Amino acid sequence: MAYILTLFWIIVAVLVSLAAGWCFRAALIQISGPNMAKVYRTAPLTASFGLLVIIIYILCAIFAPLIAPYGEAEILSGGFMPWSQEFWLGTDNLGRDVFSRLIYGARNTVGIAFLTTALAFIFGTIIGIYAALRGGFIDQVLSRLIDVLMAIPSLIFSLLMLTIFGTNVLTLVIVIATIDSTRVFRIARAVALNIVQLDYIEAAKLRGENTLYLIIREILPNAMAPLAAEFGLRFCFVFLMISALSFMGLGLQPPLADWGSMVRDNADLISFGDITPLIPAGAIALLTIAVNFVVDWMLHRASGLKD
Amino acid sequence: MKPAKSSSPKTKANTKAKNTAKADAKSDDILLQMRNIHIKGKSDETWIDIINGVDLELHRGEVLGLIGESGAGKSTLGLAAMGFCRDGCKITEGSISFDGMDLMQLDKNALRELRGRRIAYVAQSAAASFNPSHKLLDQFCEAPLIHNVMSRNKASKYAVDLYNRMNLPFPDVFGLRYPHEVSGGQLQRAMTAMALSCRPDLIIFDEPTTALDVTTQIEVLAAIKDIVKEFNTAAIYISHDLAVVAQMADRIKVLLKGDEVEQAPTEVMLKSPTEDYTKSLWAVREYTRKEQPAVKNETPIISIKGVTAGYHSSVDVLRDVSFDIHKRRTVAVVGESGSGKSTTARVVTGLLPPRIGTVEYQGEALPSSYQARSREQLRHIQMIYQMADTALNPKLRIRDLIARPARMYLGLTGKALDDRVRDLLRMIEMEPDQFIDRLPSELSGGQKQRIGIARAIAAEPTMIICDEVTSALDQLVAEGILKLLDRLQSELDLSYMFITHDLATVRAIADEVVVMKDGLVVEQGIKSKMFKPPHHPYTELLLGSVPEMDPKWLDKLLDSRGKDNLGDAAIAKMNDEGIS
Amino acid sequence: SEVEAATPKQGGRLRIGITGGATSDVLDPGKILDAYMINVSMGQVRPNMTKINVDGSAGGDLAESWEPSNGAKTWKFNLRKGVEFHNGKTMDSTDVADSIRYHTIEANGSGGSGVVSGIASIKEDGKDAVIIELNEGNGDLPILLSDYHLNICPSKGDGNIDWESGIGAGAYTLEEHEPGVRTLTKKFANYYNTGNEGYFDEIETLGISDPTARLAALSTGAVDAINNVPQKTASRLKSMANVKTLISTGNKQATMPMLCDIDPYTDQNVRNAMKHIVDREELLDKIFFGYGELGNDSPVGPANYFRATTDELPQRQYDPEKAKYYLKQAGMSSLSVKFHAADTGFTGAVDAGALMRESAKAAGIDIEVVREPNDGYWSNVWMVKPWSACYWSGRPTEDWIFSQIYYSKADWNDTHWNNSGFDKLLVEARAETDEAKRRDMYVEMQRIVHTDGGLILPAFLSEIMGYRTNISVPGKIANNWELDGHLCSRRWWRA
Amino acid sequence: MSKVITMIIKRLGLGILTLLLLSLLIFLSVEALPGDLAETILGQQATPENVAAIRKELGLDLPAYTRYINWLGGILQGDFGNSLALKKPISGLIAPRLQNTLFLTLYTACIAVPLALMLGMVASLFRNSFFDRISNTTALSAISMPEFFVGYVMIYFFALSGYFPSMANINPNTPFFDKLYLCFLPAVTLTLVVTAHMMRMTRAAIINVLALPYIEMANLKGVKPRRIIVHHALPNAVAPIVNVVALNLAYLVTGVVIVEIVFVFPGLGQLMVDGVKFRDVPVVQATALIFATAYVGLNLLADIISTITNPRLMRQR
Ligand SMILES: Nc1ncnc2c1ncn2[C@@H]1O[C@H](COP(=O)(O)OP(=O)(O)OP(=O)(O)O)[C@@H](O)[C@H]1O
Ligand SMILES: Nc1ncnc2c1ncn2[C@@H]1O[C@H](COP(=O)(O)OP(=O)(O)OP(=O)(O)O)[C@@H](O)[C@H]1O
Ligand SMILES: [Mg+2]
Ligand SMILES: [Mg+2]
Repeated sequence: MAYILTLFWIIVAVLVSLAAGWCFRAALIQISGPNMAKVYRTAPLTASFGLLVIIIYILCAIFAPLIAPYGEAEILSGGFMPWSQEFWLGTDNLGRDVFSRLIYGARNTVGIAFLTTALAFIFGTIIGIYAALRGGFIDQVLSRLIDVLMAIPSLIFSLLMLTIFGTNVLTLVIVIATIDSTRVFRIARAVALNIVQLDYIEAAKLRGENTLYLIIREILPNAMAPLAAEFGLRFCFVFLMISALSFMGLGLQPPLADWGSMVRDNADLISFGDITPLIPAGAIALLTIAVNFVVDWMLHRASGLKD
Repeated sequence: MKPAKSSSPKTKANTKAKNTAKADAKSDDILLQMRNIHIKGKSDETWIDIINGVDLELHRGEVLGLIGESGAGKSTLGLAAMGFCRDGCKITEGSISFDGMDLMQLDKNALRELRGRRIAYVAQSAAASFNPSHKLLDQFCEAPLIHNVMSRNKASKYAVDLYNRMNLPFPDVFGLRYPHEVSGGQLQRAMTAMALSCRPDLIIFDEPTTALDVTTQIEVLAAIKDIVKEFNTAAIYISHDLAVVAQMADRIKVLLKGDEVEQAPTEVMLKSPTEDYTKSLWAVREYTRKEQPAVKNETPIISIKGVTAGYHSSVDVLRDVSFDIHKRRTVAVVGESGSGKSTTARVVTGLLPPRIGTVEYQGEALPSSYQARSREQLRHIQMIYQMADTALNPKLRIRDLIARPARMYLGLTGKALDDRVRDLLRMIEMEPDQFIDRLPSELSGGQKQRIGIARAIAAEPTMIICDEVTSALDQLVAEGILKLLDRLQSELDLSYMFITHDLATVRAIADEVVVMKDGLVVEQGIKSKMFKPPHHPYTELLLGSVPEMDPKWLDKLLDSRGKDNLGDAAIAKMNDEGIS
Repeated sequence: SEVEAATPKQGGRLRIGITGGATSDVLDPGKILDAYMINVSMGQVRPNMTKINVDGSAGGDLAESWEPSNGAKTWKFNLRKGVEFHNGKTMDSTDVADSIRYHTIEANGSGGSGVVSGIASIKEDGKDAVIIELNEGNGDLPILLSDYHLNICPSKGDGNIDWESGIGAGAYTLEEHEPGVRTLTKKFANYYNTGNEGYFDEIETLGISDPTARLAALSTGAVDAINNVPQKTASRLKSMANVKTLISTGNKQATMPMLCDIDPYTDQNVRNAMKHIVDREELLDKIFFGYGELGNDSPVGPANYFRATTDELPQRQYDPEKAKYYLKQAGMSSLSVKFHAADTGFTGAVDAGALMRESAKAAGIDIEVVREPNDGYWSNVWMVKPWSACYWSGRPTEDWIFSQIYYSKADWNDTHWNNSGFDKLLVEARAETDEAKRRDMYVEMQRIVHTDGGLILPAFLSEIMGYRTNISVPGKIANNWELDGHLCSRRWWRA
Repeated sequence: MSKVITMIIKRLGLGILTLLLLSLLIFLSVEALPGDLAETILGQQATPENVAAIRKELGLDLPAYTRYINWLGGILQGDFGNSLALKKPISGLIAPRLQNTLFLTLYTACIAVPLALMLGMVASLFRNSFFDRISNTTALSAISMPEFFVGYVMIYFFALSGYFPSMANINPNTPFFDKLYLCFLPAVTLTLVVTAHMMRMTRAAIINVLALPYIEMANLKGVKPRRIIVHHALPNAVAPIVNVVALNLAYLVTGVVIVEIVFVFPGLGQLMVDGVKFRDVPVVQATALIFATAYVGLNLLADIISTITNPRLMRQR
């Protein structure tokens, strides 16, 4: 019976999501110019739902202090209050409001993940494209170096680095960005390899353009689609990395709320059938899925398949 | 002429009766009948018309030629004859009846049964249409096996038989090769053989020779013609080259933007086309420019001296190539694919430093690598590419594309730059206000090529290298480009190095011709001289391979040369005889 | 815990899921670090001369009895006769003397060197007795000898001991040993106390560091007993079927040492202010879930004999006003400090920081909680950062804990505290034999630490353990260590 | 064939270079870790004398480069050296762990790879259908959960109810079928973690190929959709798929520390983390080398497979 009920709620949730996606798409089409409206009209419901979720997250992140009923680290009551009018999702062991922390968590987690991923992409793409453009020896050397970095298990690599340089947000961001940029490098290089052999790059070279111009103006705009898709995925992996690190005691600094540590801190409750840790985990999962829905749509558009 | 609404099997006799009434004596053996076909395609979520109500009728054993410029809907119509629509297209109206069956009513499985077995397809690019992962023979046998027409054993034997007839080398083991292991011409013949594997009643040939060299083209044309006759297969032959269609088809249908322009038996169509559009197509082939007077002993703009070059560690691709390009003159470089034409251009631009030899600019040696050349040196030699699609950065607007060289080399900025861009656009006959802010993807092929030209002249060069600039274009559009180049040459005192494999183009615009083969210059000289015998045998072969507007041309050629002395085979024979 | 059936049953296997195992664990008694190896080595395989009884007193193990003389400076230990090592060799005084001496040799780098630092010499006295000379009198020596490093191993005869083989005189013989992962020991037939102790046939010790995994293992019956249940989940443990909870509150203590030689903690007023901004009740309640006892900024705990009563030393309360007052005394109106913590320090240390941060605001003190990596915490943070989190498993005697941590010259003086009056009292109390006087002295010392020291001690922590009902546990268990003083394999039996 | 052999030789050379650089990198980072084994062993009772004694005993007093070169020399003679902490040959320490890790990797691979390929192919066959979306969403949800969380959920559903053990404390002597049973939950957890990536790549790679002319040709020959996917698209999508599979298998060998902790699985990852914790440089080095070898080797294997399945590379004119 319980299973049937669960199934029922899952179906309801899916339908509600799709309906939300539909409404959001309709709204987007209404408010945007004719060009963009045409694009949005092609969006499947999943993608518009994804977009909606992403926008909600971004809003949460930006306006966290306005939305959250209580402060991030404010201790309000005894530990583990149940869900109530006052505390929507109850309180955590210290008596902090879980709902507020979830919202602040969006800011910290999404913010840091975004920063990290952006950094990784700036490093990774520029070096990757540079390697593809120069080819030959430089390419080999860079690729080997990256290979070396990739051959070290990322968790252990970050463990080493964080132990050496200490755990603070900055090192965390830089270390994860470094690890991630190796993956980005590979993709950027692969994509760029296909572009650098096109005639317009040859034409630009023959014109006497310098390398930076070639990378930024000629190659990068054309490598954007696959890179953007990768951005979505990498972005999600950064959360997971941060939460894995906080599992090992190396995550974000308290009292910053981040979803990874929120899952970690309450994870053992799940073995007693308590769903509290599911909420931040669900927040991560929802964003991942949302981002990937949008990415799928973008890739689909780029692939040229029409069915 | 609206078709009967009801086209269920029951009314078959009925339809037939109607047809009999309409058509001539041969009407009994009508194989394919398409009536009032409307096809729409989806682009950016809106449905646009691709075919607007075309009728098509084909008898058993008959070959119908379908011609029209790119995008006219030839392929779409050809595929519709198989009851097939590409992704994103749909047949909105009309009826297709094949051998009495209504293809519009058949379900997926029944259609699938038909395809490959009774109607086969030969695609434009065999190289892309063969699955690179499987051997030719396996791909040959696939259709007979899935349609249960023959056993694998029998199919293999049949393949060898067909390969033999198609004059393919070592027919016994030919099928054991992978697609990338055979030449383009052979691949195209193998594809034709594959289409025949189930002995279909109808074959659709979709531009089977467009991607090939003239020399190779003949080979394939001969094979197709032969086989179609032999098996008495009906065929739709799609092409944009009138001369080619003339060789193959009994009847020709001309399409323009999804509408039928006219249709007539081949002879009639060639002699007396009625529509203007058709006439203009015919006229293109006649365009020729006046030959420029020969120059006296002045220093050439570019002088290629004893250049030997190659890629990486491989053999020399160019061997001791030398020729000059003088001011205001067009030097056409011709030769089959792989003969080293583009490589020569790469040496001149400095992309490929030669192993031996130099390139001189106005008597003064240029650094061999472009990286070592000064901006001024780079500015003087500009290049226009064959594929306008890949030559223009799809993410930059026209304004930026054209402005870049002007800003770089001439230091123009702001208003001056904008004016210059507009001037250039006007020069290439494109209205600035309309085009300046577009992206390349918003232009047609010919327009893109014009932008490429504008970009080259924005640098105010003295010489432009044109690498197959018209090969990817329709004849009408190509003619426009040639005229434009011609005009710019006289206005701006340009020299051209014009690379092409199309002799008709050479005839149209060259002053001098350089014939290349296997990295060697086999013959060079003034155009008028080059088009008059006696020739070097290779030049002769090239010239002789250009199809003419005479439906009998191919037959005559085959008679005179023999089936075994075409294309690759002829070249191989020439090599054996040591003529180079 | 309840009173169990009086006659223990023989046989069966005990599977312990325990923390503190590491791949790099060695059998060298000097290198024993944590629960896993303590349980295996001291608890199962290689008992010491003495052990701590359930009531907290020192009892003989391989030593049968002892006599102090010369003002507790000279000690004679009579060894139990006929004790056999697992290899069949009979234990004699050489084995014992070499085993203790091992830790006094600097080159061996033993973790027990501190415990034996007071020993001037150790001599064999015939085959069955050893005589230990101390530098100065110490009535606690028998208790000191129960330290988990001081396992008795067979001597090699050349003054060295054979620890590599894992042979001891314990109730169980070492059969399989995968460091940090799994150890299997089997009942030793010739154990000296067979029949009264060591009822199981086999003990399987499994290293399970993840708390959730440990709980799951207990709940599914993959192990019979676990240690170190997080307080957070203790209440859920109670609701599990076939599982019972064991709680013992000993001297295990969460501490927050301030380094008294680093500003601002050089000022006693600042230290006092800091002590008043900690809401100990809230910490005990929220961080330790009530499993423990309130601390009073003195390391002497519930298992100690001379612990000051609340009359003698009133419980310090959360009082931001007082904190403000002390700050003013120090000439400050506000203060911002960093609290360095990791869960290695004590479980919940980081959260404790968060709570203190809130409670300190009222006194104008701003606490920044710095989360440090667990890895390398003890070398990089503890005793390095001016204010950090730490825990002590506690010591059975006042002298031991004071001299190890609060004596100005102690190696582990983690508050960098130097109080000459305290130091003087410490030496005097050690030699004092009059119990009443001794008590006064220890209470006074507790007061000094309480008022002047750099120690904030919010709570003494309970050990929470769980065991399955197929195991029987004696009515009273030791509280010096978890798992019945780590002697569970000797004292428990199969139900 | 010779082409493959030259490629293998070339890649092996590069692989060895990678390993060399990597060992240097790891060595330097472990050197850079604050504290050393001596301090760690002594923990709270480190005194300068104690520490110096242990350092000397462990050879930590030698300069770093000497230690590195000694270590490298040892490796070249097939000797991984001794663990500093255990003073025992590392090979003996690693062998059973490596065996365990490989077992779990293979076990997971046997479930995950066929599953991912199957799902990917079916999803590409019914692309944008309900099935496609459901499998995609499920897969994404699985990867978006932190690994330890997936592990806990598994324990909650399958271990606490008694179907499977929550601990996978196997050793090389455990009978094979017991191993299968004991490692079921970790294998399923890891499957959930890696399947999505492989499945999505399979789907994407196949769909990418589906736009090519030879697929249209196959359609026009009357080939059934299923055969088109399996026979025409898949062979041409092998390269990207194999690469992703290799990457994920490498991850299974190297990246499962967390799953090891949750399921009490004695694998290599835990060994390395302990090595880092105790600053046991030789152990860290040896495990890092094994991981890197797995990574390099699997990538090489992927390249070999994509080469030999690609006739264009195998049979060049
Ligand atoms: N899948 C499709 N979806 C939407 N529009 C399409 C599709 N395929 C082709 N079209 C459009 O249909 C028109 C006719 O295309 P078709 O390929 O039939 O032309 P064609 O005459 O064969 O040209 P070409 O000589 O270039 O092969 C073109 O404008 C093209 O853009
Ligand atoms: N980048 C390259 N690396 C190695 N070999 C090359 C490269 N580009 C061309 N070649 C080889 O050099 C030879 C000459 O090629 P080139 O492109 O100059 O021929 P082409 O006459 O321009 O032919 P087409 O008409 O097909 O453009 C060919 O055999 C070709 O395979
Ligand atoms: Mg076409
Ligand atoms: Mg070329």
